[in-house]
Amino acid sequence: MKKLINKPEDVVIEELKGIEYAHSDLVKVHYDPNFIYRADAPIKDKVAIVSGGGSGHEPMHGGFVGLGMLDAACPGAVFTSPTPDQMLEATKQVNGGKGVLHIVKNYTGDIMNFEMAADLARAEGIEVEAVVTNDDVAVQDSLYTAGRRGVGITVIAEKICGAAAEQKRSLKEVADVCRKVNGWGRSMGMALTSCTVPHAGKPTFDLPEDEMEIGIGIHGEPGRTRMKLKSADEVTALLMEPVINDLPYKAGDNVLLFVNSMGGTPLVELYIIYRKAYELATKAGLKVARNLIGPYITSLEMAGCSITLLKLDDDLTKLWDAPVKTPGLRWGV
Amino acid sequence: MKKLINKPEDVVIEELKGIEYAHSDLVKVHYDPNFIYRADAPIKDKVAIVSGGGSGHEPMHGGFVGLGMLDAACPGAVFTSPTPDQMLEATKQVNGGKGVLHIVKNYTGDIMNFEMAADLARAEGIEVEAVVTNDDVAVQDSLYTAGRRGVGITVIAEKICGAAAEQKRSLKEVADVCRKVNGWGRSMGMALTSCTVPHAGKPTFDLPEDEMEIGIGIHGEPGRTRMKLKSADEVTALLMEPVINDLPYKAGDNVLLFVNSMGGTPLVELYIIYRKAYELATKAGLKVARNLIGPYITSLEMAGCSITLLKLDDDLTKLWDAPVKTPGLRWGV
Amino acid sequence: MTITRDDVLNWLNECGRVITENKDYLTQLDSAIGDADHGANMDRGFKAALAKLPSVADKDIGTLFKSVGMTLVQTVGGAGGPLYGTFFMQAGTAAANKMELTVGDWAAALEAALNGVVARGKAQPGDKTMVDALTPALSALKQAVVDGADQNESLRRSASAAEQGMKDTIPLVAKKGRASYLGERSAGHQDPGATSSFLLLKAATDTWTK
Amino acid sequence: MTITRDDVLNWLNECGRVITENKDYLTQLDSAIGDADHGANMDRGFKAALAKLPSVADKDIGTLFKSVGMTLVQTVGGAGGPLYGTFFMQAGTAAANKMELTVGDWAAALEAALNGVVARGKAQPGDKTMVDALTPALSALKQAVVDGADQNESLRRSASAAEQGMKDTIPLVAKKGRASYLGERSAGHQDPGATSSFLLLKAATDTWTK
Ligand SMILES: Nc1ncnc2c1ncn2[C@@H]1O[C@H](COP(=O)(O)OP(=O)(O)O)[C@@H](O)[C@H]1O
Ligand SMILES: Nc1ncnc2c1ncn2[C@@H]1O[C@H](COP(=O)(O)OP(=O)(O)O)[C@@H](O)[C@H]1O
Ligand SMILES: [Mg+2]
Ligand SMILES: [Mg+2]
Ligand SMILES: [Mg+2]
Ligand SMILES: [Mg+2]
Repeated sequence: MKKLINKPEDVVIEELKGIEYAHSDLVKVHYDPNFIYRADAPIKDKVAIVSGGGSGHEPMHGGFVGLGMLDAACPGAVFTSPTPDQMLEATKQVNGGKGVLHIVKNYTGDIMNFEMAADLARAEGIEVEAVVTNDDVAVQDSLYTAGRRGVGITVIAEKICGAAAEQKRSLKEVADVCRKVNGWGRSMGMALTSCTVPHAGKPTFDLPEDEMEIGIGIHGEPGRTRMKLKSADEVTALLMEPVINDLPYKAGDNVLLFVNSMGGTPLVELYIIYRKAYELATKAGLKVARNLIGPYITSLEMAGCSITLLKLDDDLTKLWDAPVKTPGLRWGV
Repeated sequence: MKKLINKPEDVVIEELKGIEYAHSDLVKVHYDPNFIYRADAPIKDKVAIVSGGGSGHEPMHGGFVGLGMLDAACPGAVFTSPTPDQMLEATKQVNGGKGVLHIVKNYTGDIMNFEMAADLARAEGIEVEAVVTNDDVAVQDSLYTAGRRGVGITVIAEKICGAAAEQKRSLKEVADVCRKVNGWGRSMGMALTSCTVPHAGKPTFDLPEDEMEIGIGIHGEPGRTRMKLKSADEVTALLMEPVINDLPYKAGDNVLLFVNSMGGTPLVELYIIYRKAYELATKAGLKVARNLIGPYITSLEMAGCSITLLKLDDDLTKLWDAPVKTPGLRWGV
Repeated sequence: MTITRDDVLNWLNECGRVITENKDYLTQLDSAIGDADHGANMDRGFKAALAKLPSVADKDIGTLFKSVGMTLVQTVGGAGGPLYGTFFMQAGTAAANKMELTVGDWAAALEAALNGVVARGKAQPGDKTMVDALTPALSALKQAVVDGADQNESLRRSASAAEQGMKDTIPLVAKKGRASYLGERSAGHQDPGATSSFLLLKAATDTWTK
Repeated sequence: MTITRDDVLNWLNECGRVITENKDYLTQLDSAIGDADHGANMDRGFKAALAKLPSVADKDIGTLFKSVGMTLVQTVGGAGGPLYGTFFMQAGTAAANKMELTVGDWAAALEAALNGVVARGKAQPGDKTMVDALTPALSALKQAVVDGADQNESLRRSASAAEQGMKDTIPLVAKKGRASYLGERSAGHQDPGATSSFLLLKAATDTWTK
């Protein structure tokens, strides 16, 4: 295992320390239970937004705490959803009296831990709504399974809901925006290499030099299928097709196109992918009105990428454009 | 070779196409010769700043074109400095009548190609100054060698000089700021893995699972020494010590601390490194007043990091804080 | 013959030991069809739970179980945290105020624990989860009590049913938890949570068989 | 016996062929002490230069060389581009208006080319660069002319001096170019630029020896 870490068990705590040193103008770090929160929280009469999940997806979620995005983020151990006490304390810390939205990615662990936290927070008199993201078209959806994973759309939802909250919309309204973004967004990912969970010390899966995994999530879990390596253009088509076809994106729709690195894939390759994705979207009659390109929801050092498409209307476009000032995403301010 | 590319010879051109599609609000792309330039260039009575170098270091330099940073960037083939015609055309395209600053990293190829371009531009009546960055303390400096490489400080210099140019300072003044930044900045890098140049198809060097390279540049070239893998804290000390000691950074100095990923090292590890670097700087009496953390000057997918330290005075601090709006760096606007 | 509070403490300590011993094994199973953290998660949780035990060591068995459950919830995370947390908290409610357990009490506690897991996780037998080890273990235990088997025998039957249930997860296609994302590719691998459940029940049998 | 314009065209085509043939080899040498691009760079440059040649094929040798030099400057990049570009441009100036070259003319052109490379790159013999192949090649050629050797013999001596110069770069510690960053670690490897220089001069000998 080649990583710039000290002991595996210290990864999260040392990362938090680094964030604390680096971004004290934007965020504060609470230890035991661990969470990162806006330096100016709680903000009176603003819906507070709390998210969280396993570590190893940086900059998500800790890097998205700040003006126009999250009020707090709860980091679990690497790839392990955080525990209810983290979300409970974070919720209490940032509640500005207008209720708290929990944005939860659809994983059994995340759902259960956030539910327990929400129950406890409600018991303390805090109004909490939870919205679950589940945009991964690689997963066959069914009433009888865990359903689709929450992946790329989570980043977009956090940005857009953060802007809605800054406008002082109500908890229900912000939650509705979140549900809309999730409903209008779809993603699909692929891996060229596995990643190595620090505690495990070796790659989660072995992938021969000439093969790739299609339909992976963000936890180094293997994908739906393994196949021979293909060109960037072919890979892009493999990801775009199920994404475009899953939702009835109609010719003429404005979309946001998000090309994400799983961590180890450099920007030069993302632009090559973006180029093809843009052309395919355009060919399908979609107008790529906004975009995001970079490592925003990662799986440690995994090489690979994911593509997320979100249909935009005027409201979502304005919320996307609104100012954001976080360690990981920053514009307009 | 596991890369999301099509043909190796199309990497740069397809990347440019992706950038053109993605950032048409900020930049335009000129083909043959290839360069990226500010959508609103030339800007009258502003010194224009042109940089460039081999591709494979993204977001540098193309990602730094825009308000408050570069006016144009010339991408060469992967790890190959661009050709004089690129810099010549870019220089002509962005010249706003107040002269053009070339920021050149100290590599034989870059120097020679930029020199030829500057000569040609001057022959056409454009005032050109060139400043060479050479901040890499890993390289023994000598009158009789190629001297130190230009690495991390180049990113910082481009940001700070861009701000100085926006203030309508003269060519000489902007060039002086660039020389000051270069003179006050030092860097050192290391690699956990090699990278693979697309054309070469295999890793530039082989590095056993338990070894690392210390004192590498940004072109996948081997470093000064190879040694057994060490902990993040030990690696940080190995990088910080020569950086701090090369310049007489004095106790009480304000510094900017830049922890950079070589491409394949994820953010979580950078924060662990930043944590230790911050503590070491603080222990040396330095005040870390500003920072930058992320993949900004990379070597394709190489795992590893570099640390850059820049002494700040009031002027440099204000220039650093000034608005910047580029695909790769954005704040304050 | 009963299960005393000291027996319970011994079991919990044995759980910690067995989990640490099998940490890499559990992670390896979780690498194949999950995210390679089950071993580290469980180990972190049990270490924390055992560290808290001395402060409640003079309390009743229900309190011991609840303390373990609370700590697991706060330190494990992932799916395992709420599920094993609930497991021990529900067992704790069933064993409230008891200073010793008959094998029937233990069956009742295990039933409450399993019901809690199912209520929280909504998994059915056959979904390729810890429920697949716990369900047959509970059935076998109850059947043994009905059959009039002695405590040792009952515990042995329970543990071997858990073992069988664990092994039976191998061919299953996962319907719950992270392995379900793999679809058909989840078949052919043993479920990590069923494995940790078996290890805990086997630890009980090993500790309490006299 | 002289070197005709057609001979020159043949040589330039042979340069392209030899560079393509040795592309991976040059890149491999550049991987060891550089940045793994010398083969691709030279290949891209010569392909472009040869593509332009037809448009000047009826011109004098000086014009041919200058065309190649200009195209190399605009397509190679890196250190190789300006250096080989200068090499051919200076050779072109020396051979201006000539429709054929005596071996003495060729020595003069090579001298002008080498002087151009040194003026641009400031490398001394022993710095582990292309200069280490070019310098002995030129000396040997001039000496052969002084000795009264015939064209074939002169060209052969020149190429084998280049080969020796190339091999002699192996133990050197680089003082110029990218390999210099390696310090002592650059010793033990053959310089890629010296190798490409040898290949070009060998191609001349192979093409022009009748
Ligand atoms: N809904 C569920 N009901 C019961 N058990 C479940 C459920 N989902 C997952 N599990 C169990 O949890 C185990 C995985 O635990 P762990 O690796 O700690 O959590 P995570 O999947 O969040 O990484 C699985 O092997 C499975 O036995
Ligand atoms: N200053 C110099 N003078 C002469 N030749 C040089 C000089 N610097 C480098 N070279 C030659 O250039 C070769 C490398 O060329 P190339 O790989 O194309 O460029 P780069 O080093 O920019 O990647 C070296 O092997 C060396 O022979
Ligand atoms: Mg997990
Ligand atoms: Mg090069
Ligand atoms: Mg797991
Ligand atoms: Mg090279």
